[in-house]
Amino acid sequence: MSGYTSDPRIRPQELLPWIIAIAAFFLLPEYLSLGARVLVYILFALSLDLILGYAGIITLGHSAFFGLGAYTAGILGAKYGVTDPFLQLLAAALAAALLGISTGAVILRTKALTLLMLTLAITSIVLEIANKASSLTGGADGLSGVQVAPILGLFKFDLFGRTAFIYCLVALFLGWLLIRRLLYSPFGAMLTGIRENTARMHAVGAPVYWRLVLVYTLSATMAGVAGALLTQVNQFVGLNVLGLEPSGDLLVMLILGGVGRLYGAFVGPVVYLIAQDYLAKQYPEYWYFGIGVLLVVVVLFARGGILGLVDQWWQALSRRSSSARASAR
Amino acid sequence: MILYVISVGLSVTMGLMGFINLAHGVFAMAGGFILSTAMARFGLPFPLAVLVAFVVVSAGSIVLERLLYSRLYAAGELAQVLFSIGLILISMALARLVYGNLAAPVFLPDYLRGQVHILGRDFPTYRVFLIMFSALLIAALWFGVERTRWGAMVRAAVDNRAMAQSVGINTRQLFMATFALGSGLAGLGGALGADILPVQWSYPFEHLVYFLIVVAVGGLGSLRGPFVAALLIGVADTACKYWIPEFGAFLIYVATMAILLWRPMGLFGVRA
Amino acid sequence: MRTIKIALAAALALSAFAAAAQTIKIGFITSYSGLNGNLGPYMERAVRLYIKEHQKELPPGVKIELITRDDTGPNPDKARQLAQELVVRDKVNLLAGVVFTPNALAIAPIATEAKVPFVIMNAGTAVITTRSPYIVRTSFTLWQSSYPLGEWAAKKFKTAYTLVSDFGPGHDSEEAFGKAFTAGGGKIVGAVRAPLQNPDWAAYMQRVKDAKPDCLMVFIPAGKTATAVMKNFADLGLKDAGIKLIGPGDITTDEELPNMGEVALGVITVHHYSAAATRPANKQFVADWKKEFGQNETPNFLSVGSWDGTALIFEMIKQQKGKLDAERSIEIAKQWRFDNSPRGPISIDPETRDIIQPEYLREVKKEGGHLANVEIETLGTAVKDPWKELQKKK
Amino acid sequence: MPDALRLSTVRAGYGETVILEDVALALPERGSLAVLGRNGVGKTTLLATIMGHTTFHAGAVFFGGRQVERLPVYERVRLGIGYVPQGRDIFPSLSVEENLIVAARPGKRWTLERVYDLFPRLAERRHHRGNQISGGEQQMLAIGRALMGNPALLLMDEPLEGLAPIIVEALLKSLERLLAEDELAVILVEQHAKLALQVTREALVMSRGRVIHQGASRELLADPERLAQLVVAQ
Amino acid sequence: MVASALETQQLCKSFGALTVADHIDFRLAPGARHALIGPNGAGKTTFVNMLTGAIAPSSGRILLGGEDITKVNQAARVRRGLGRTFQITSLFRKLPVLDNVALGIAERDGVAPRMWKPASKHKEIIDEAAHLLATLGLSADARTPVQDLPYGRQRLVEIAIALGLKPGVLLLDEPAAGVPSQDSGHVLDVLAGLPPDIAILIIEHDMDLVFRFASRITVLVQGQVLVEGAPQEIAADRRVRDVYLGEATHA
Repeated sequence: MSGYTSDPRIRPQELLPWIIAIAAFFLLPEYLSLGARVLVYILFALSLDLILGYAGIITLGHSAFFGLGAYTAGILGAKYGVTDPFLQLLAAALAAALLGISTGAVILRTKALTLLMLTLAITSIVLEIANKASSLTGGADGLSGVQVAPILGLFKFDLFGRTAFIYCLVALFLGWLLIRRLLYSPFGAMLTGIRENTARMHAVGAPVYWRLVLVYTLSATMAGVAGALLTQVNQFVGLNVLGLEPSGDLLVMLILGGVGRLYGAFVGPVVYLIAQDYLAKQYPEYWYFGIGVLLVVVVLFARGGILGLVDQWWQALSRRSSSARASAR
Repeated sequence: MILYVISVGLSVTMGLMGFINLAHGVFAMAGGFILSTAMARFGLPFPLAVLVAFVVVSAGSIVLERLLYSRLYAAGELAQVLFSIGLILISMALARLVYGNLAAPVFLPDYLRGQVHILGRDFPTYRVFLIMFSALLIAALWFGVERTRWGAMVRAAVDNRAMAQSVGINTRQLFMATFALGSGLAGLGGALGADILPVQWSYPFEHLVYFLIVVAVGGLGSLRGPFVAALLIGVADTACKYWIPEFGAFLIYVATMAILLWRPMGLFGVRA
Repeated sequence: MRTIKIALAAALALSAFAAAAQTIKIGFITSYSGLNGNLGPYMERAVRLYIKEHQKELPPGVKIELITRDDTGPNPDKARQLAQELVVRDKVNLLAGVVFTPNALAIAPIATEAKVPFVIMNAGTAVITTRSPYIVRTSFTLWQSSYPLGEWAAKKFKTAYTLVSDFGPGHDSEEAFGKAFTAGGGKIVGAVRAPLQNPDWAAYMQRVKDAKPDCLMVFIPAGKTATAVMKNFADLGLKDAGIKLIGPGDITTDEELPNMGEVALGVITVHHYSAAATRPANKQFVADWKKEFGQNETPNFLSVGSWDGTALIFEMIKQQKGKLDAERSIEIAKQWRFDNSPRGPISIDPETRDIIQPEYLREVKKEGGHLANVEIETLGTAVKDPWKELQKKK
Repeated sequence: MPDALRLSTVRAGYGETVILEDVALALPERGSLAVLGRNGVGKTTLLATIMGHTTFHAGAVFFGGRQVERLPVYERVRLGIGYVPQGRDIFPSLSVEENLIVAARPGKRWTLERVYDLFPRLAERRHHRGNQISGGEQQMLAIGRALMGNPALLLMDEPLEGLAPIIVEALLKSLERLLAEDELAVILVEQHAKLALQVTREALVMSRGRVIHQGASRELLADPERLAQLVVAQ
Repeated sequence: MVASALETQQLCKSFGALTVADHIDFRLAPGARHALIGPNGAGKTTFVNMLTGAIAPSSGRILLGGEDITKVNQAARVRRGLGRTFQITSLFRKLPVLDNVALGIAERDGVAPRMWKPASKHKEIIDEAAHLLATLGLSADARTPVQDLPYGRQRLVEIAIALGLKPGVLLLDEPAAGVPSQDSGHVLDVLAGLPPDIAILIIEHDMDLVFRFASRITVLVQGQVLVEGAPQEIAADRRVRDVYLGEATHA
């Protein structure tokens, strides 16, 4: 929990994901393209966690920003010869931010199912636009031939996904730093306040609605960057980055990992995508059965997601050890 | 039009019970498969098979309700969403395992095929039948909900659950029955609609958005809301596809957005 | 940079080594799950069936290992990741499969970069084969069926209406048919693109009915959507109004015919394959299929594309005695002729690496109590992709 | 004659929060009890606990000789407890008549006709929706609804709250008639202490979740100073 | 004449047929210690909600420091110096006490939208919050999550948050409701120690507390002002007594 009384210093266990990622780079060189994909989704999930977990905005339309970012980068690289990866990222971020602020300002006065449907409608409309504007987006065939110049003029995206992995890892690391910083700032504390007790935030004079629009825009920007990363890694954009499915998948990943705990956004995509990848290789026609069971089990037995469960165990463990200590005395 | 019958069922469960049941399409799919099996394997006539679909799906839903759903009434909406998505995935895999890849074949009896001549134009018989049937169903539901003691009890339970208990209503049992009815309606819709919306294992996911739109636009906690919404969206969608087919796919979403921004609680929504 | 180059070289060396070990690894990517997950199995079964029946023809000691992967539908980034893994981790000698065009397009650069031949067994957008010199297609292009359909229709009908799904293949089909139909003197009186996920077709059918064309050309993705279209076509009385329903063979896929029922009778399509074709090779193919997978199962055009694709792979292996070299494999493909395909004699166009095949005019008729696409005329015995031909003329 | 209702050492509240502490009371059949006390002392919680709407921590509740504290709410209603909640809680989307019908339980004494006879205003308004009638009418409806269940015990939570004097008058008359004619025990929670004392036989004063006084209503009514001290200034 | 700190003119509110505020004229003087009492259903909560902007009046005006704020939204009223506590504790339950207070102070200071420097490095906010907690005797609980505090202390946090906003006018909605008797004295001490320049309106049932704290009392009955006056006057007023004991309605 972030706030005025929490220590913003990075705790040792927070380095764990990065150690694992770097270890994976050296130990599992064959899985790097899956790894890069996972990293992109973690960033995407982080952006969702910011609004869902910290500001309490429920959405099925986050893919609108992801997809817009992906297409912005893709169109620049394929049609306009803007091949610099950082320029592409920047443009994607801007485009997503613009969409975020304009849609957020309209829909954030609503709540629950209504908000869910509005976000869904928006991403569906964006999807239809992408499909219709096939001269720009390639329509359902996808946008191929996206040119991405070597990063810093040095590192070309290679077949093994090494560059992609490191590139995504660095992007994710920066995104994580940023979000972490944000969450520990007064702004983050304020967000927690809104989620915990919106009425109370009104009563201390916070312009809640505008703050929500702001955080929604920030989150959209980040999702846009994640989308652009996916484009750059694949040098291809397909319509599947938009619409209900990616939004739903993302939501599932995040809830699976644990909402509103920062690292839920790390655990969820890792578990989901790796489970999917593994199951799909074993049972290509029925793998989603396993995912379904996983979801139901999580809902019934681990309400706070996987990290919630870990927390419970941890607490039970420390209770037992403290009571053991107490009885020893 | 068949979406309406299915969605009315959803508005019963979701609206009355406040459970975000994304897995509603599962029951519709089950209805379609049961119909197909009843007709193909057991040679039941169409009307009987439809009835069987309704009954079996209702009964099955009670089991699910007791085992799973009832544990989640008090859970947050996120948990409900996640749970019902899980259920969708499981049911899709099972349906595929049992019924294979193809859509369930459904053949209408001859008397429902062809066209009827009304006011100098031809209309497909089955569609006319469906519209009439839905209208009858709605009328029956409306009567049931607005004019019977059972309906009054359901509405009372929706209005104020604690108070409903305080006048001696067993809300748990009532909700179970309501859930069964809602699911049964979905099964009925799936069965009746199988000719138009082919029933295949991917069904619950494919049509999810439509169900949600109908319920959201209609408004939670209302029975006529989803009906009106389904009609409105259905007619508008059809008209739009007829007049300006280039924008066919946009319309439904644009309309949804417009209505929800105009009336955030839906057309007839009562619950905040 | 240097390390990467070294790694790349090492990987290539490894893949060469793998070939020497006499096990040919085929990375097979198709769609098993998602909304179109029913399509993948039609492809995989054909591949497995071919391997099973022809295993003994392989050079001694050579074995084939089929590594299957699920791309979950039109999901190019997933497809690309899988292809990448297949190449890098599993060190496959060949890539194959793919239902959807975007997935094929996303994999193309990998085939190029890794120098791995990529046999496309379904995805039918014309442009695909131009995206990598390592791509060979054994399926079809939509132009191949829709263009001759247009030519044929122009001789029979004066006006036509087109209704296609609003995505790449739909656009291809609409354009190909339109070009041929108008070139032949016909007139397109209306063209509609419907959303890919469209539950109800009544509105479109009413629109068509009101336009009173002589024929309606439809292209929608294979599967149950086609059934819905047929039913709507009949329900709204277009059939009775004398409008002829025509289209590329995708709309009357063999396995869906039983579901369509009577409403499909009389539908005219042009396609390269019908399970009902009476060629001996096809009869054998269908009989083997039923024997292997059950009497109610029928192969379809996805199956035949995969069957022939596997035949091509066998040819590559046989000619190189189990040691596959990418460049050589492609050369072999370019020279490949296969007279014994279930769809009739086919070959690969050495210029485009795309398939050359016969196209048949078929009508849905009842045969022995079952509906079938009965071939009534051969429109061309060696049809090249008309799109590429037109591009050349420009 | 057994007590209609008996509570012994009841501890209850909402969730972990305990509001009632060690509450005991006994009410004979056809008895009437006024529960007095300032806002927030646990009067409403007491009624809610008898109904089963609270978290029951300890103690026992006997109704008609049966132990009921673990029974679900609707079972208690079926055994014969009627509830007129604070704020009336009329079902807004039901008509006046439907509000009565949903509560109907088999029994000889109370029917639609008799309720309409007791509250003629409701008969006039029978087809209006629950949210379309005035506060006083809602209060009548809430009482009528409780009676439709043919209760042996009626719990009334501030039935006079927010009503115009003339309606209070009418309601009190009905209430007195009810107590005189019907075989009914009543617990009346009321802020208007004197009114409550006038219509009841016994009274109980609560403070901070405990019973601080119990006795005959008449005695308290006769001792305004003690009443003021107990109820107002406590 | 000094402008009133808070004033209502002919304030009305009705829900359908039910009128819950009936032309209320009310004036809160600067620095006042004013109490609003009345039986249940008298419309006190509605009145407070109109003052804070949670609900809109049907007609009439509300003035804060002489300015019309009838149309100003809740948050903006707070920024103009109208603080409040809630009748039912409304806190950030999972957050530590210090954060509860600091969130408000940060809003007041305009620090809240800052995104970079960690919240815990904003010493000025934390110091102010800590100081405030110290004056209310809450220092020991600063790092305890609110939900782990006894209810009486939670009520103090409620007050602390409002004070952190440095309001010119403070509405205390039943500050002692639900506080066990042994702690209510402490609440009273805190109230007595509030800065004299803040105008305070207290809504309370605990007559003890009202009579000890307020220098002026308004009695609200059925949406109307029944009487207003000094505590002795109110105590002596027969009508007030009757309202509470149940005779007024017979009159």
